[in-house]
Amino acid sequence: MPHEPKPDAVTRRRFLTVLGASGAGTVALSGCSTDRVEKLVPYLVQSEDQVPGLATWYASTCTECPAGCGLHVRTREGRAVKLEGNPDHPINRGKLCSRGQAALQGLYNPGRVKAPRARNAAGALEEITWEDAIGRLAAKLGGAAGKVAVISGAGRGTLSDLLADWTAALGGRVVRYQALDQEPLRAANQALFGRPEVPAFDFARARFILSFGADFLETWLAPVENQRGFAESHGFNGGATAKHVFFGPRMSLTAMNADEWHPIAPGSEAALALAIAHLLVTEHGRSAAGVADALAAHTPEAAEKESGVPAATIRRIAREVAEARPSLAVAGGVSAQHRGAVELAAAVNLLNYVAGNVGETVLFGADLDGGDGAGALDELGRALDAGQVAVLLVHEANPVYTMPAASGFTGRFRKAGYKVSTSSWLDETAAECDLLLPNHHALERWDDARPRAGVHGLMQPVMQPVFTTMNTGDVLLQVAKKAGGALAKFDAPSYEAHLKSRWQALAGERAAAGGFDDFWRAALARGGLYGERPAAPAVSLALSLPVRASRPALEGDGEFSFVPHATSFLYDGRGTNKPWLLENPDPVTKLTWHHWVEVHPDTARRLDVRNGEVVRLASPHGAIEAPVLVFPGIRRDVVSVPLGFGHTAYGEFTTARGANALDLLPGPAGQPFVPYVAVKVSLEKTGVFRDLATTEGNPRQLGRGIAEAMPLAAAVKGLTVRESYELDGRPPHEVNTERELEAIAGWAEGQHIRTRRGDYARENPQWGMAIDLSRCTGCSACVTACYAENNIATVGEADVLRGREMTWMRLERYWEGGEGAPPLEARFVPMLCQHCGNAPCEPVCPVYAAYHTADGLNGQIYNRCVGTRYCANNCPYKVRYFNWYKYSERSWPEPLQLQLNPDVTVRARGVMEKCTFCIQRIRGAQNQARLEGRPLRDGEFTTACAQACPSDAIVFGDMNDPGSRVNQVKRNHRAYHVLEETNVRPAVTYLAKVVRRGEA
Amino acid sequence: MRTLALIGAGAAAAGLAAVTLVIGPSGAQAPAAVADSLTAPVLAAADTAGLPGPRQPVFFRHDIHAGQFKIPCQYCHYTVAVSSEPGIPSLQTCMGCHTVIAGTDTANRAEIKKVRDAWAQKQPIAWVRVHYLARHAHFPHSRHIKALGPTGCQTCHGDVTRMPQVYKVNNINNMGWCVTCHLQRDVSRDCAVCHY
Amino acid sequence: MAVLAQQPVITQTHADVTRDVAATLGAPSRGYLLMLFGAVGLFLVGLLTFLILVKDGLGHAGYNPPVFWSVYITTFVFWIGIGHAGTLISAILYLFRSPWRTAVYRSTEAMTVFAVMTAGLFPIIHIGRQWVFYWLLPYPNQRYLWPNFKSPLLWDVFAITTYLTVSTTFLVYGLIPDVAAVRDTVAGWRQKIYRLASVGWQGTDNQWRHYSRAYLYLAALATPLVLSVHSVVSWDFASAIVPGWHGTIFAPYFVAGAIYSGIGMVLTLIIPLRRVLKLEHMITDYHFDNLGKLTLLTGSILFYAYGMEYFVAWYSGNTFEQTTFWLRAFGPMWWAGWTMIICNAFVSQLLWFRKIRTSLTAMFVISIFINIGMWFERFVIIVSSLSNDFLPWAWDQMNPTWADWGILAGSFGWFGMWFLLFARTFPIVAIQEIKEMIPMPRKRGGHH
Amino acid sequence: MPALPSFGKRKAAPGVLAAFEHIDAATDAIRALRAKGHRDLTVYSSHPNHELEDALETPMSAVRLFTLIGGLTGCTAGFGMTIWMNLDWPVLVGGKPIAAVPAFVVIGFELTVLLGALSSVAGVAILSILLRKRGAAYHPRFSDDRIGVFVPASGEQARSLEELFRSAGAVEVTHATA
Repeated sequence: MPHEPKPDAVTRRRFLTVLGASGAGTVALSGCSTDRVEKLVPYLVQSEDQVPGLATWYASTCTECPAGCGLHVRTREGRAVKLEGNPDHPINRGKLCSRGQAALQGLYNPGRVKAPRARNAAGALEEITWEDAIGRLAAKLGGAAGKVAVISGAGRGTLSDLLADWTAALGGRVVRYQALDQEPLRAANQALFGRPEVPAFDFARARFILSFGADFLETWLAPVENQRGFAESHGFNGGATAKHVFFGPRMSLTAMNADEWHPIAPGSEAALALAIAHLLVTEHGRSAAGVADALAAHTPEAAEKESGVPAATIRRIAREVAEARPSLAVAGGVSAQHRGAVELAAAVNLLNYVAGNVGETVLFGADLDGGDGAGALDELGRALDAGQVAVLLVHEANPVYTMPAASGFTGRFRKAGYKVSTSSWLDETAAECDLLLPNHHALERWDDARPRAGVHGLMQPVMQPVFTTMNTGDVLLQVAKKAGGALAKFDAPSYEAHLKSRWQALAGERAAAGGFDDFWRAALARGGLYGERPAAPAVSLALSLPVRASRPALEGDGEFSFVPHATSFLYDGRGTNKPWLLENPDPVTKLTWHHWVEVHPDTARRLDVRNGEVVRLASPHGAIEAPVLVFPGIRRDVVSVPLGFGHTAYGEFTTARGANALDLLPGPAGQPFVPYVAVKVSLEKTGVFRDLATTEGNPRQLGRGIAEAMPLAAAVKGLTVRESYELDGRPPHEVNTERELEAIAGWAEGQHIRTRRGDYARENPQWGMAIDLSRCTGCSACVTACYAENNIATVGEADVLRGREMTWMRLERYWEGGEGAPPLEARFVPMLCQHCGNAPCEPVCPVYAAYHTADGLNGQIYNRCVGTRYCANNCPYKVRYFNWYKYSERSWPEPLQLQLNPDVTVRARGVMEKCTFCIQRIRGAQNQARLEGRPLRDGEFTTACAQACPSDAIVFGDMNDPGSRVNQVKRNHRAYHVLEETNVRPAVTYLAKVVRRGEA
Repeated sequence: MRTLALIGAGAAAAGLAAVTLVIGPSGAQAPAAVADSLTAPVLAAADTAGLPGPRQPVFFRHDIHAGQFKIPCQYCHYTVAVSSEPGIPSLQTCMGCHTVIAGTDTANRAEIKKVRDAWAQKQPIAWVRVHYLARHAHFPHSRHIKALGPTGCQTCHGDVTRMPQVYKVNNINNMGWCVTCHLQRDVSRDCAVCHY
Repeated sequence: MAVLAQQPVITQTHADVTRDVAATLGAPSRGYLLMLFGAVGLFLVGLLTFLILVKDGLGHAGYNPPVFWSVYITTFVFWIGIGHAGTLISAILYLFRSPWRTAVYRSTEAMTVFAVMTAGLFPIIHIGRQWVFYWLLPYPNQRYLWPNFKSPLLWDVFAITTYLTVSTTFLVYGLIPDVAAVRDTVAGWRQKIYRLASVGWQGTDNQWRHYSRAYLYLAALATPLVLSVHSVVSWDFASAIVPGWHGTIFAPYFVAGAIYSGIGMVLTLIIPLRRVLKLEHMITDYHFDNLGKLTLLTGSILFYAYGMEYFVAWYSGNTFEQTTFWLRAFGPMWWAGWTMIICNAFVSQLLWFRKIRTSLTAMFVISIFINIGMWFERFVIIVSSLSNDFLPWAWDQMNPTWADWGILAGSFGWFGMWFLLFARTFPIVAIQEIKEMIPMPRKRGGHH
Repeated sequence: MPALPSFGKRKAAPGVLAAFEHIDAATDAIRALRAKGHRDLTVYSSHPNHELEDALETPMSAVRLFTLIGGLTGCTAGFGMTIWMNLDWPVLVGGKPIAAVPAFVVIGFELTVLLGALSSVAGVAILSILLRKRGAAYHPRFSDDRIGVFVPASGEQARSLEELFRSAGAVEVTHATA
């Protein structure tokens, strides 16, 4: 009955034996085979900070994007098993996005480079020893003085400094290149304020948020920080809330969370921004030192012509902006990065300046990290053409994939004499290289990060390296030792030592009391050093570029403007090798595992294309094929394709995952950034079909009141959902009549008394949850957290097509309006087991596998389940998931299974599974409290989803404890239960979303 | 609130570096009573075949250590009171005493030598597991020790102090056996207390 | 034949009856053997499919959540339904002293037993961990665990085992005197076998006295049983909250449907059987006429039930019910919905005409329609209701796979195999009851 | 005359065995025999026949007792088992009472029918087969179209019985000897 994944591979066995020592075992399957000889291999020497069976937490820093969030890493028996946000960290404050959490699957990724490799005579990459590898690089460097170049995507930190010095010593140069960089913003600020930097944006203080294409909840700057701030200001908290207006041709996740989405023509953002600025000056008396005449031409009427947004609407928005102080306008992101991106950024910051947001919500001096931009890469390209690069080292960057083919970068890259990659994964760039020096994963190495002024994040090895990799820092030092010469000065014994010496300097600056060791230990414990954000310097306007608002021309004569977008999971494509990020449906489209092209329903009707129909998109620079997704959230004259697919290397999970949208795009061509919105494409049918692996059933609520919402006016009055319906003059959706409710109540009470037997007669907590939909942005971080915490299998595209995904917690995205009158609106509702008091799933189970625990949970006993699936049929919320195949054996290929949480049983084939309210955490906390002889404290633990939620929308706790936070939230007037009329008494309460339509 | 470990390297060692050699606690910490080791029967490794329970790589005598010398269980099974896992003593723990104690007769000298060799070669000893609890049942040792007291081990593992070679006294995978005990002590027998 | 059609059997002597029936047990014809091999073949297909399911898991079958039950449960209910005609005809009509049951009840009873035997396999086939199906039985175990008697599935376990046992008993019990009769006509090893099977039956006055009494009681017990079994099966659905399942009408609706489908299958079986076994003078169109009427009755009840389901859905004002039934007729599975309505509600109405009732060809064709229609009725109720229930986001359609068809085919093979073997081994017509209907000769002549 | 399967020891009793073709002939003979005080007749017929029963004045069968007792046992067992098992390990499902009797009605009913039926059949087996009269002679045609009457007798008495049978219209009379 139980399916132990066979411990065949070596790494696997090594772990099992060590785990044996703890007895915890790694993969605990529901089953009862006990007749097997298992070895217990104890530690030779007991380590002081590991207790078998208990988790050890380490602080670290996330390197999945330049934001540099702080991490807490949960390890068990020497394996990292879960990533959570570091509450002390100023950027993410204990929260973490899906990409950050999925870093674990990067660590244990089967596609990693397992040892140094070099290209042999046959042209294949064969494994070599580290000694050999370092020898080879040292030798090459010997003859390459002055002809060395480095492309590094690493965030700023000790390593990047070392790399810079190291390269400089060789007379070479480092190009710091990051795919989704903020070059336009930096350039614009240079032009406007003479400060070539990316300021910090304070969403929490903004009372009105204008986004001109910036997907700040997905990939723009620090999404987690943005989302925290956004939830603060935009989430309903009794009083007035910030309004969010989004301008952009496509409805991104950010636009879905806007109160108003204006599908404007691509490239017309600047015109709107300037028109609003114009109105602020002319009609709302904002000071306009030196800009009045610059703005004079940009009337709302002009903007209407450009963007298609009625002048009246622009006036209204301008008035609302004027009334709300401070406001915040942001621009950028992939979908707004066109040839006029610099002008756009300038226009928007001008608007911020006029609205008086600079210094309020737009804070300079934060010095956010960024690269040198694609321009620098272009320069390097010329050097490559000239054959001036003998040795080219690529570190934490994948330009071969992230630069458009049309930029010709790959060809130039090949011209380098000797190409070296430190990539941990065999990505496209690494595949081009002659020598691979795989770096430790961020969780395996010593390192630090300096994402912004005052924030120093530390990374420490939380476990033994999974493979025979080496910290690039050590590689540099050892190569230096071997090569000598100019490099001789890098004499630190190890990178760890080098890092410490740098931190000694930091300690010196701060005159740390108690000496360096205390300082160092404190820093490790906190995960770094978090100084205050430096006071924003006053900036003065130095308009040094003509304020232009003309729409940049798009190349090609295709019918549709091509507006690619970056998804919050795949980012620039570095997420595509992680099953969690591929199976967890894209928050916007709810598609999994494969790419798509978004087409407006009307357009689709006109062209007679249907969902899943593969079409060919052709631009002057190339062509790709993708299945159609009929998507209401896009302009009729625009098509959109996600970035991050179409990898040609990068491991087994990325293969056969669609095409690369960049193939349609031109290169930077002189500009310091890649223009993502630059072409028009033609669309033609291929007659081929490819089913879309979507998790969406019917995206309409059919008046069933699943994702409820109420207007701000009603919310402020403190009305209930039902009252707000009447206020709107809309009929409330079907619920029981008063008399029915009475009858039910009386009857239920009678029944309840007769359930008080055995364990149910004792005093027990009653676990419950509350979810505030006015804070939920649908980012799906909770879903990833659930996958990580509960050993949820990823079933793969074929089974998702059969609707067999295992998302214990899923985010349902319902559409409201759209056809005509009410504008299109997206509603998110996280749907998980509601742990009903009168659970319909329980009485139908013939073997009590589904039953009600004494502490109010809807228990699911995997090892008792025989798999009749009756419970799933009878579950009105459809949150029960069945193991149709032996997912436990196939969804964690070596060495991914090392991530499995030893506290959670891995479910065998043929059993039903579902959300347990993270019962392993409940039991763990209860055990601890009992050992310490104290009662459980509210908030001392929470579920994985609640812990991860960047907007703090989820609250978990004991409903029997009158003081508990969950109880307070449940008493909120916006509280309601999904499908209340079924009288199943859910333990999960939702708080209705608060919307601000039209006038506010 | 969680306590944060400081030295990542430490974790590393814990993970797989069973190679870092550190001199363990000195023999002084070990109970000194080496006096009448004749009370426990003298058995050679060869005899173990006749004894119940699986034969172990090293003929470790619980009856001598726990019985005759009355070394408390938790001296070796150091995490049993704090964690769900009892903890198998590291070789270092053995050496804590056996750097000093070499054995009294040829039989146990031979066995102790195995331990010392293992230590010298930095090779942990691979014990054969005796008690294997099905992995869909969660058994927090700590709470049971808390409830039954430091000698509560015997409730499930039998009187180990009289076992030259440990064997399974109770079928710990018989759920009924667990339930009976829970019923007698009037503690919860809710399924989800153990199964999740 | 029409002249004779009003009498149960064409007048003949007791001796003829024995001879004719015994004749059916002669050497098998080629046609028979072909059918038997066919049946065994299908059964093997089903067996193979089942083994694959056990090896890899249920994933091969066409389950698309939220459709967690589909073809297997459909076929389960289908066979249970088939199993209702037998007991109805042999028990209920016995109590009503209906003369026309005599000639057909043995075959229908046999059909019942084998249909229920077939149905009994499905609860095991369809569960995720087939090897622990016995956890559904209340047997003492070291875990101190008992099954959940509040679950309709437990009711099923009891209803079906009871039904299987009782109907088997009923069949075997009725066979004893006939086996004895056969025993006295054959010789050699076959006689030895029949002698054992006849457990010393002699037909003494004393034996008949107890036998007839007990038969009456069995009939009296079987009557409520047959009504209860399909009610219980219907509660698998009615006691769940799924829109389209949760209806008080279900028990009578299912029982009527069961009998309807059962008689359909009876016709499908005995029309050819009658020819093959040369029983034309015992199974006459008098019987088909009556079977036809019964079909018409139950078919009309179904017609009413279908209408009532839609009426209630509309009248309740319950949005979930309304959506479900709207989609049942006009949703993605409209074809299945209409197949069921046409085959059951409409086709059965043809039986108002005596001409059709007494035309074997027509009856056979109709019976095929009934079988198809009733399978689809269960398919529609189960699958289309699950496909779109409370939460729109979770809606999905299922599409059957080879694994579904394999098991379906296997079930027909398994059933056919047993029925064919039975028809060759035991009197397919109740000898002693037929004799009971033929007046004994009198020396003084005339009847009293 | 084929031997019948024998349960236990069985010795043929001497007597007269008459075979009748006509029902009224058989009933005449039976009435005459009963008039002459013969009680332990064994009458064979291929099917139950009211005229024979009338002539023999057969009493009501005792099988019904078995049925009743079986049924009652089943009913009690059904409810008893379900309620006890639920209280033995109380598990709360769907907020329903631990011992939810309405849900157990089905079980109670099914067991009533099951045990009722099985015990009736057991009753028949006991009363008519295990306790049947031994040693009476038999002929295969009795299961076909003849009615048989057997009277244990010997010598003179047997001859007079043969007279009686022949005059009543027996088609065949044979003498069984020990």
